[in-house]
Amino acid sequence: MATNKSQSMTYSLDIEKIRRDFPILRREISDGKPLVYLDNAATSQTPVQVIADITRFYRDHNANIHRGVHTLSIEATELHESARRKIARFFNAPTSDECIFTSGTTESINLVAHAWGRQHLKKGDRVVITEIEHHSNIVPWQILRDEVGIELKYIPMLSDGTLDMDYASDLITTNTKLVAVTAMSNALGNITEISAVVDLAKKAGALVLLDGAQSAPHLKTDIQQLDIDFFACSAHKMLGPTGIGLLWAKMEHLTTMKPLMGGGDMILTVSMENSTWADIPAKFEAGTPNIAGAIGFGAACDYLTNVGMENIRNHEMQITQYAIDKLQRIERVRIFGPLDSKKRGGVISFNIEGIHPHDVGQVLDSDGIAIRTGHHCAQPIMSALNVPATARASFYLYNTEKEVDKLTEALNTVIEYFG
Amino acid sequence: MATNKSQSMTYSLDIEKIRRDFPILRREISDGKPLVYLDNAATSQTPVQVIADITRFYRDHNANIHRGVHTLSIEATELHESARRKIARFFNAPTSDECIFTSGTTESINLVAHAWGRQHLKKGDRVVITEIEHHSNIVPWQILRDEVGIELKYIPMLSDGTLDMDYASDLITTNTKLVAVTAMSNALGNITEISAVVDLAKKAGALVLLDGAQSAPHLKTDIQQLDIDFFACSAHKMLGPTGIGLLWAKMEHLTTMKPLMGGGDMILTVSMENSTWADIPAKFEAGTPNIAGAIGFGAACDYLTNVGMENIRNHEMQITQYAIDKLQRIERVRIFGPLDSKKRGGVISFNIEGIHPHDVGQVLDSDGIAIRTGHHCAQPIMSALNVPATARASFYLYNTEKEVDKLTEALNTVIEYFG
Amino acid sequence: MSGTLLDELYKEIILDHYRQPRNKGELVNSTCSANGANPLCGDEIQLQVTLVDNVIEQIAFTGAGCSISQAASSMMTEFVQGRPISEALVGVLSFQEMMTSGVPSEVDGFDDIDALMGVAKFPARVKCASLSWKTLEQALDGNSTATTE
Amino acid sequence: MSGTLLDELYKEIILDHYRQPRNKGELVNSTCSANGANPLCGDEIQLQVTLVDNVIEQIAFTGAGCSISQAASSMMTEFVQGRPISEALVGVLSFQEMMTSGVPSEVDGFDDIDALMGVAKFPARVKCASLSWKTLEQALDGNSTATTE
Ligand SMILES: Cc1ncc(COP(=O)(O)O)c(C=O)c1O
Ligand SMILES: Cc1ncc(COP(=O)(O)O)c(C=O)c1O
Repeated sequence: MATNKSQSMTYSLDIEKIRRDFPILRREISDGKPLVYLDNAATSQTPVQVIADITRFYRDHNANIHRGVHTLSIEATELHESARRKIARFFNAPTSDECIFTSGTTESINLVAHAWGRQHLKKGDRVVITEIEHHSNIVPWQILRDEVGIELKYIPMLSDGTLDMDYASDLITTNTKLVAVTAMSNALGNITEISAVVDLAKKAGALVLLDGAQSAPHLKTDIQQLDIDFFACSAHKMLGPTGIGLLWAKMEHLTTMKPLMGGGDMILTVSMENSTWADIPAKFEAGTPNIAGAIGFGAACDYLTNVGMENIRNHEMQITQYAIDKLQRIERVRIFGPLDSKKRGGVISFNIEGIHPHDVGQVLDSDGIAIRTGHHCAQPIMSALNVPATARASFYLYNTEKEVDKLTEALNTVIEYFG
Repeated sequence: MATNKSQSMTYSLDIEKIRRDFPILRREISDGKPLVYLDNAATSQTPVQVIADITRFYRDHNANIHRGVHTLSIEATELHESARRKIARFFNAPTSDECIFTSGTTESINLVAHAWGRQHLKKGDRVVITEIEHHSNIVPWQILRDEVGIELKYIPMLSDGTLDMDYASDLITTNTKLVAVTAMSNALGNITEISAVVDLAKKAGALVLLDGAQSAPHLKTDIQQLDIDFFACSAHKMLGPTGIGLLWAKMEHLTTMKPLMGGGDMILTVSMENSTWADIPAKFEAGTPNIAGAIGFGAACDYLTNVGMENIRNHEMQITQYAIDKLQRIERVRIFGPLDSKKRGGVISFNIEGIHPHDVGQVLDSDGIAIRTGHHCAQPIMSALNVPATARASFYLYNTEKEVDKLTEALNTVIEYFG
Repeated sequence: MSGTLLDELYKEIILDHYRQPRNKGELVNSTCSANGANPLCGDEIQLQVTLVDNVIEQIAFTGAGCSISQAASSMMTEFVQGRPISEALVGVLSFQEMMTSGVPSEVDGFDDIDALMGVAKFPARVKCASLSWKTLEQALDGNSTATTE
Repeated sequence: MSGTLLDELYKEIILDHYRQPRNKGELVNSTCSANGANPLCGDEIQLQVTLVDNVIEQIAFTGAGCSISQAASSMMTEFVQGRPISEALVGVLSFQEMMTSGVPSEVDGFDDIDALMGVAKFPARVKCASLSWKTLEQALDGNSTATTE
């Protein structure tokens, strides 16, 4: 008890209290094993506060937004727009008008590729991404390459998954128009040195897109301080609902971007001959939006702010270091990425020599432990590491060291089982 | 009492029982006026069954889908895919693989314009739409016209809002590649004679896209029987959640369509050089989908099936005819669209001579009555009717004749108030 | 129909301007003009101004719209008529502020106009009340169209 | 670690094939071959077949993957070795059906293979178990690649 207490003193988080906010953590898997959820890099769990705000919308305020004179419509509009303001504040965006709701990171990046890329990039222009990107930040640029003829170049990764910045400075030439990079790798967990990338890009006159899908949930993000041009993230990885995400972009870029979709709410006037676009952000939000989703996203930002992003980061560093240390003590385990928890988020990719990750994940599941196995939508990393797949455990604010103990115990059983 | 009873006997719906499923209908507006929700063409209300399925997902099964070996991920995948099967069954699609989840009708139509249109349409090809379309089925084609140089032609409406089919048969020439038409007007409520349009299109060798945003919630839809090529609708108008909709398309079209978005889940392999697409429907569903939304959409289909689409249609015809008859008795009221409830859904657009719809809507709201006022995202209709805007009351399965009485009473007060 | 809140919006003086709009009509010798539209609700205004030595000698409007937009147009023209451009532009700003804050303005001559302060409680109607002021700004700026969105 | 359900997946006979795969290696004189991949989990198989008079005289595989895909490959090769193409294709179909139904097959010689019937309860693993069969089908069809997705 004494050790437990002193241990929890080093955090400023009351994990037990936090866990009570997440009903799914009381679930049992197969025959009565309590759920140990270590798949947070894929999606995070949802606190009652977020679920309640979504439910309350449907029970009390549901209406289509904009242009309604009736009470419900005005309430729904206000809830939707106040969510936008919450999200702008959470990321310290200069104005909430620059915050475009999308269905998630994938749509956000595709929107930039379509609406900004097709407008501003021509044959021979260079777009630089990295070898550690998620497929969502690779495929849209490959499509653009094949259609427009841009040059697509990859900053390579070093053996620990960090970026080869020497190589990068050669790649980011003056014909480079955009550098699109993840703030944190979902496959390995390493944190990008964003300021170094931004410096190189600025010197070359290139814009910077930051894929914040993995960083937004775990690291405090200050868009103005980062000095970037585009920022993308998904609510479902940061305690929010599925189907909603953010594209933030500087107003000067949004002004020159053509809308990707046409329809209701994004126009000012429509005649049979012609249409004129509405103001930003409406111009990029055609059709009835995911109203409940936006409200849930705002509620998730509130929850994270209340807990405190620094507290979350400290907790995750501590638990990640604890996990790395324990995993290293298991003989056949190989950990990918940097071993210093300061250089990574709460994501640990690993393999057990001679046992396929699929089998590892399967046996862990029978103990109630949820990890992800596979290529994590980052096949270029798998090629670079020369492995077909990895097992990945990823943590969040509600995970405990006791859960890490369960993981390592179970891994020992896996090794016994498959020999 | 006796009349009440015999009246409710003519429906096969137990409206009072249905109303208990919709918690928002117990809400009060401003100072204690019970909500009379007559804005169903904008969005429908959400029954507890749908809310509960969404909540249950977040409380018990939340995980990212596909590729997960752990229990939650397998459960979430199964819930997501079983929703797809429910929706396919609801619309009698030949196979659920042809059902693509989108964020709503607007995205569905834009997806066809981008992914099919850009692939198959060239300068001079004709796309025929109608003057009664929602902006979502106008603007995407205007964008395509401006980019590709297609010819965009409109089937005009007659004075009662029905389509001029003689004119249509001249418009749908052999260089017409697509006829995109709404199954029911959201502004006037008239029901399109789809089979006549399909016949003309087939004769010309054109494909048919049906905008089912308004018809799907209210009329039984049998995709196979309609003999169309594309079908679009939104869950939020048919008792489901916001942020989710359907694009159904024939497999032969889906096969030739390029994906609009690149990212996770829509690829089979990604290397730095190239990517290969996954199978359909995954190819069109990049990124983490709106999992809770899809589940809620499936639950809404279940709810509608349980009540019975024929019962809903009968109820709506009855209440609409009742409303038309009562409204006609108010001297200065002008009703737009056909006066026969068989030719229209439960949507009534009207104006009071000399009083602006905005003022009508405002005064009604102070009595708890929610109607919509404005151009209803259908400006070409407003131009054709030569009105700047209309007031619109729209009904659904939970509305009662007593609510219609409240509407007409309140309209009389409006007339007194503004004189 | 419930009183209180609704009566705050439709004050008697507003309905009066709506029923008997001042300065409605066309000018023969205007020196500048602008058209304004609020396409989402269908409000429209055509504004004509006769400027003499930077003073609004005459002003008139035509158009159609809801009671709020009509009454606001009538009140606006009454206020600016005979005032120098500089005072008219103070009116534009003060009106904007009143729509945001819901607090009556201190501006001299805003007496009737202050009755519109209740509109601030009805976000969907703020555009209706603001249209004529925005159009005035455009006319004085030498532009010819204004939209509120 | 809980037994029951997991032991249904990893039956002793499966682990045996996984640890001592039969027919693993390369053929010198193959008449047809195919590569299979399950990119999402990283399973890979290279399959070589020597056909003589429409009979599978010899078969061998290399590759890497999880225990299920490895064991399934081993069992598949053991089953088809020495059988005519027609019987091998019946095997392909029967295996597919077993994966859908979860019911053991009636096919003669499926004894070991029937142990894989538990896989049907683990939807994420069905692709692992099916890869070698799909690749066999491709090889016999004269194609050179197979993917399961
Ligand atoms: C006929 C019609 N088409 C399309 C739409 C657009 O639907 P959504 O806003 O859900 O994308 C609507 C919604 O108002 C509609 O009524
Ligand atoms: C780094 C990174 N980028 C992008 C994405 C895509 O996010 P979504 O699937 O929510 O669109 C992910 C999600 O796995 C990610 O980890």
